[in-house]
Amino acid sequence: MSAATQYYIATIVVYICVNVIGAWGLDLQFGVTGVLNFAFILFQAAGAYTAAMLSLGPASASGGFQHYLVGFKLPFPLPLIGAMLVGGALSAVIGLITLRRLRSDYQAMVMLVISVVATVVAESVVGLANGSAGLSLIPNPAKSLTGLTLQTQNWLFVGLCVALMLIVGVLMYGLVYSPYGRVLRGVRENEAAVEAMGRSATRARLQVFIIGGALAALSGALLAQFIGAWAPSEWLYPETFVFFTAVIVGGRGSISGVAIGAALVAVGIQQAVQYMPIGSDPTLLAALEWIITGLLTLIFLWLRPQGLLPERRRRYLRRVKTGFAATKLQESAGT
Amino acid sequence: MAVFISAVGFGVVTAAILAISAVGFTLQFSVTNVFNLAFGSVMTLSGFVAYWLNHAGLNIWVAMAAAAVSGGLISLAINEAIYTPFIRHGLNLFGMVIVTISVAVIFDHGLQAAVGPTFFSYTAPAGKAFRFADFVLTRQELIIVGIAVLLTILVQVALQYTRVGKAMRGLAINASLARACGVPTRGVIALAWFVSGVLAGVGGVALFLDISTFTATTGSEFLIVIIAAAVLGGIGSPRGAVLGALVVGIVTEVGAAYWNAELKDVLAFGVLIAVLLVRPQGLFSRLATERAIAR
Amino acid sequence: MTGKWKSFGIAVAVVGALGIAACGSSSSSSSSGPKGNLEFAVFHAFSGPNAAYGPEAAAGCYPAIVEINAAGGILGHKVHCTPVDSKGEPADAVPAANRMIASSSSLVGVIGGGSNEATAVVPLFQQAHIPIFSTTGQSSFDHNTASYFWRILSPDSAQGSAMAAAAKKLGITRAATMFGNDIAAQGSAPSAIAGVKRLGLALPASQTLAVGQSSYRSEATAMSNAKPQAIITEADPQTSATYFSELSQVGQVPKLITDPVSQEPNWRKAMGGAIGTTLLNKQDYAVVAYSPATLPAYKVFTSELMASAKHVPNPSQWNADLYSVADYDSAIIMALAMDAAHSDAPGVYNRYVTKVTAPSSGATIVHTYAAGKAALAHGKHIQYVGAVGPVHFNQWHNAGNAFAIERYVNGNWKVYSLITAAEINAAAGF
Amino acid sequence: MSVSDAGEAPVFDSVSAGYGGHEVVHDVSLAVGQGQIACIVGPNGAGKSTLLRAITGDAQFLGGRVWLGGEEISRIPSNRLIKRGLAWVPQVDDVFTTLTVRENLELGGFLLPRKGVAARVDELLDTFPLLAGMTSRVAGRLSGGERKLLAIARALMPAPSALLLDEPTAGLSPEMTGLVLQNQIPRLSASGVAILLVEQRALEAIAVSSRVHVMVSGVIRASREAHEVTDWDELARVFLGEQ
Repeated sequence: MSAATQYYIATIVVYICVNVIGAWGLDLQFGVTGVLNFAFILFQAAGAYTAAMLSLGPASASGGFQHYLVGFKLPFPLPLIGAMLVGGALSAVIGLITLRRLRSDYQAMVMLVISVVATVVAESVVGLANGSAGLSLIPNPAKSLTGLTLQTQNWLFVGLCVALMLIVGVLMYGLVYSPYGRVLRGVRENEAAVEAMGRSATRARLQVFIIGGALAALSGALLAQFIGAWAPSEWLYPETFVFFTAVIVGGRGSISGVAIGAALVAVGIQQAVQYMPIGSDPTLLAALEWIITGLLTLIFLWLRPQGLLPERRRRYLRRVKTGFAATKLQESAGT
Repeated sequence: MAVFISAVGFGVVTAAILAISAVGFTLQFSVTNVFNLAFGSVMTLSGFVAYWLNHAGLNIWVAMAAAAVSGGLISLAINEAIYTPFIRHGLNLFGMVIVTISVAVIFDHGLQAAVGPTFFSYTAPAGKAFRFADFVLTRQELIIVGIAVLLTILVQVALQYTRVGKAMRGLAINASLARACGVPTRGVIALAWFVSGVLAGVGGVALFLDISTFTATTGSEFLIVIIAAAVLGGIGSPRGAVLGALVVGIVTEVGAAYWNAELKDVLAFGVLIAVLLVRPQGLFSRLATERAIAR
Repeated sequence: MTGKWKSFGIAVAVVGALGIAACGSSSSSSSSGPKGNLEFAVFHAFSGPNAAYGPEAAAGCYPAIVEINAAGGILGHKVHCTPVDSKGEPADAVPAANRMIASSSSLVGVIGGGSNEATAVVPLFQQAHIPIFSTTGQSSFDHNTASYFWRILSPDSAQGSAMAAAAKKLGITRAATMFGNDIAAQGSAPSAIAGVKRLGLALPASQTLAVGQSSYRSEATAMSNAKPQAIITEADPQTSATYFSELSQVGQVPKLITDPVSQEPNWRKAMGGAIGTTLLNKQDYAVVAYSPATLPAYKVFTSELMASAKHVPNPSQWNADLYSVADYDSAIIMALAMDAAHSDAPGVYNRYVTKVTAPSSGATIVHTYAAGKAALAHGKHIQYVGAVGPVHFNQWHNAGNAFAIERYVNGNWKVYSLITAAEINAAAGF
Repeated sequence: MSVSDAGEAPVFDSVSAGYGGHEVVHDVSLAVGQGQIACIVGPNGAGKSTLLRAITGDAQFLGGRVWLGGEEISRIPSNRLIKRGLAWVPQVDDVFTTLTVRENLELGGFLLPRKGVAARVDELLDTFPLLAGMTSRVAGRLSGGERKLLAIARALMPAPSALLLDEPTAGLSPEMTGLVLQNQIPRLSASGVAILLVEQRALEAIAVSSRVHVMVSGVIRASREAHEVTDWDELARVFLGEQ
C-alpha cells in the first residue's frame, strides 16, 4: 500500500473515531436523555481550542503571527484532559442558563443563538484564539516522539484515537445500561415519573450535558491535534446538524447504532459523494452532500425513527414512536 | 447627543427590518407550536422571486408584493407537504425542530446549486435622503420602515380585534377548546402559515434591500438574529417580537457608535442572554409561561 | 429474521453499499482520462462562505492547460485541471487533500490552498512531495520552510503596506481604514494601519467590522463624520456592499483604496449593486500586483481564458482577477519546470521552479509555455515573465511583487501609477 | 330508549372508546332528556371522562353511535359539533388562559353572527354576575371557581341544546362546588339544555340530577332515576363492582 493511501486511510480512521466520540456525546444528551443541544459544535470547538492552547507554546514564541490567550506547552495527555474539563465546565455554565427553566424545543433555539454568539466572539476577539484566522501549528502528540518515521507517527495517532474511542465506548455501555442510564431514559420518556422517584430530572439533564460536553471537547481536541489547525469556520452552527443526523440514522440511544451512524453520515456521505459519477462541479457536490444529509434525516424520521440499529429497550421505543404529538391541534385538525 | 440620537434612529431602522420577519416567525410558532428553522429559506426563496421580477423590469415594491404572496404560498406548501404529515406521523416537538432544519438545509443548498455561490442585488434607487442632524434616512428606508410599522400594527390589530385573530390566539393556547368553540382549526393554521410566509417574503426583500446584496443562504444566516429578537421579546408574542427587534437594533447601533463596531453583535446577544437568565420566558411572557415553554 | 438481525442486516447493507460506491468509483476516478495524462488539482473552497475562491482559481488553471495542451502537452502528456473542494475550512480540507493525494496517481501539482486551509494542508502536500502554489496571504508563510510550498503573490502584510503607500502616493493626507474581521482582511489590516501612521498621514477613523451584519449605519455615520479623503478598505462582498451603500446614504463615498479582492467579479457585482458601478469605478483605486495589461503573458492568458468557456462559465468575468491571473502563472511555471527537469515527477521538477523563473544573465525571457518549451528544447536557460509580471522567489519561496494602483476605465483595468519598492518599504518601516 | 324518544337530546348507542386503539369504555348506551341532567358517577379510572372525550375528539371513538337532535354526530370533526348544538366543558384546560374573560366569551361565540356576539356576551354576564366585574382580566389569572364559571359561560355562548360537563367541580372549594353544582347547573337545565354531567362527587351530583348512571371499569353497571336512588348500600356495592 502506498504511503499516500495509508495516510488517506489513517485520516478516515481518525475522522471516524473523532466523529463517533462526538456523536456518542450527543447521543447521551439527545438520544438517551432527550436534551436537544443545538450548541453541540461549540463544545467540540472549546475542546479543540483548549487542547491547542495547552499544547502550544506562548503566542510570541511561534513567530508572533498568531495571538491567543495562553500557551502552556503541556505534554500528552494533559491537553486532552484539560480539553475535557473545559468542555464540561462550559457545558455546566450553559446548561445552568438553558436547561433549568426552558422547554426542550425552546432550549434548542436558545442554544442555537448561543452557538452563533460564540462564533461571533471567537471571530471578533482576536486575542482569544487568533480571531477568524484561527490557530495553527497545533502540536500532534505522536509527532513529538522523535526517531520515528512520519508514517509510524501517523499510525500511532490513529492508535491513540481508536483506543480512546474504545474506552469511551466501554464507558458509554457502562453508563447507559446502568441504573443511572434508566434514570436518564426516564427523563426522556416520563419526567414526572422520574421526579416522583425522588430524582431531579433537571440535575440528570445537566449531568449528561456536562458529560456530553466533555466528550465533544475530547473529539475536538483530537481533531485539532490531527489537522494542526482550528478556526471558527470549522464550527459554524450547521455542523451540529450533521451530528444530529448521525444519531438519528444510527439509532437514538443505541451505542453501536450511533457509532455506525457517525461513520456513515459524518464521514461516509462526504467521501461517497466525491466518488459519485455526476460530473466534476465541486460546488454541486458539496450542495449534494448537504441535501443528502437533510433528506436522510427526513427519510429516517419518517420510515425508521428508531434508526439502523435500534436502542435495545423496545419498551421505550414504542413510546417514542407513538408518544405525545408535537401539536395535537394539527394532528387532529383533519380528523 | 447627536451621535446617540442618530444611533437610536438607525437602530429603529434595523429593528423595523428585523421586526417584519420576527413577527412572522413568532406568530407562526405561537399558533402551530413548530419552531420553523426553514423560515430563513422562505425569506431567501421569496427574495429571489422578487429579484427575478425586479430584473424583468418590475418596480421593486411590486416585486416585494409578489414576494409576499409567494412567501405565503411556499410557507403553506412546506407545512402541508412536509410538516403536517410528520406531525400526523406522531413526531414530537423536538423531532419537528430537526425536520425544519433538514428542510432549511435542503432548500438552501438546492438553491445555491441552482443560482451559484454569487451575489445578487435589486435594482432600486435609494431615493432622496432626508437628513436630521446626523440621522439620515433615504426614501427607500422610509418606505421600508413604513411597511414594517404598517404590517406589525396590522398583525397586532388583527390578532386583537378580529374574529379570526382571536381564534388564532385561542388556538395558540388551547387548540382543543378552540375546536369546541367551532373554530375550523385546520383553516386557521393554514392561514397562520400563509401570513407567516407573507411576512417572511416582505421581511426578506426588506432585509436584502437594506443590506443591498444577498446570496442563496442570506435568509438563513440572518434567521438567528430574528430568532434572538423573538426569543428576547417572549416567543409567541408579536408585540414582544417588535420590542425584541428594537432592543437588538438599538443596542447594536448604539454599541457600534460608542463602543466597538466589531463586538456590537456580542453586545446584543449579551443582552439576550442576560434577559434569559433573569426572565427565561422573555419580556412579553404570557404565552411562553402558559404553554410551559419557560418557567 | 428477528427484528434485531433485520436491523443489523440493514446496517450492513448500507455500509456495504457505501463501500461499493467508494471502491467502484475510486478505480474509475484514478483511470479518468486517457493513460499518461497529468493532473493539476485546483484545491480551493467551492462551497461554503468562500465558495467563489474555487471558480476563481479554476479560471486560472483551465486557460493554462489550453495553452499547454495546444503546445503539445508536457513531455508528451496532456494536462487536466481537477477541481477539488476544500470547503474553505481545515477540518474538511484535510481529508479532501488526503483523498486527492491517495486517489490520483497522475497528480503533479496543486493550485490553491487559500488562507482558510493553507496551514492545515501545506504539511500534507509537503509530506506527499507535491508542489502547491498557494494564494494564501497569511503571514505565517512569510518565512516558510516547506520546500514544496510556493507563493506568487505578496503576503497580506505587504499588501497592507502597499495600500498605505498608495494613499500617500495619491496625495492623500487623511486616510481612514475599514477592514472586515474575516480572515483575508485581517491579514492586511495591521500593516495598513501601521503604514498610514508611519507615513505621517492623519488616520481620522480606523474601523474593524463584524462581517455579515444587517446594518453598519452607525459605523458609516462615524466614518462620514471623520471626513477622510480616502478609505483604505478590504472586506468581503456582502459587508462591503452593505457598508458602502449606507455610507453613500449618509454622506459621500470618498476615494477607495482597495486590494485585489476589488477585482473579483463577486465583489464588483455586490458593490456595483450597492453604490452603482459609475460611482464605484470613479472612486476605486485598486492596489494590486503590477501586471500591466500590455504584458505579453497577460494577453495570452486573456485569450486562452476565452477559449476555456467549456469549463469556465462566463469566462470574461475573470480576466482582471489577479488571483486567476496568478493561478494561471502557477500552472505555466509548473509545466515549464517539468520540461526543464525532463521529468514530470513532482519530487524532481520542484527544484526547477526557481530555475525557470529566476532572472539570470543569458536567460531567454519567455511569456508563453510554447515559447518556453521551445527554448528549453534548444538547451537554453529561460526566465518566465508571467501574466503577473516577473516572479522572483526568495529563499522562503515567496515572490514579492511590485505593486501598482489600477483603475477600471472603459471596461478594462488600467495601471494608474506604480508603487516602488522604496515607497512600500517606507510604509512597512524597513 | 330509542332515538326518536329522545327528541333534541343526545343519545349514546353502544359507544366504545379508548386511547391508541386500547379500549377503555365498552358498549355504553344512555340518553339525556331535554332540559334534564343525567350524571355518570363511578370510581376513578372507570372511563367516565374517556366517554366524553371520545365525542369531543380528544380520545379515540372506537365503536357505536351518538345521536343529537335526530342526527348522528359520532364521527364528525369536533369543531362542527357546536353547529349541531353540542357544547362541552373539559375538566382541565377549560378556558383560553391568555385571553381576557370577554375574549373567552367572544371566542365561544365564534359561530354566532358577528352582530349578535356582544349582546350574547352581555346576556351571559347577566347570568354569571361574578364574571361581569372582571371582563378585562386574563383568564389565566382567575381563581378555580371563576374559571369554571367562565368555562361554562363560554360553552353556553352559542346557546347549545346539549352540554357535556367533565367533572366541573374538580379542584373547587366547597363554596364554589355548591355554587356550580347546586345553583348554576340546575338553572341551565331549567332553561332547556340537556346536560350530561360526569362527577366524582357522586352524592352531590345525584342530588341535582334526574337520571344516574354508575360506570365501573368502562361499562354502565346501573342506571336509575335519581329519585329512585334511595338504597345507598346498593350504590356502594355497584361502585365497588360487587353487583
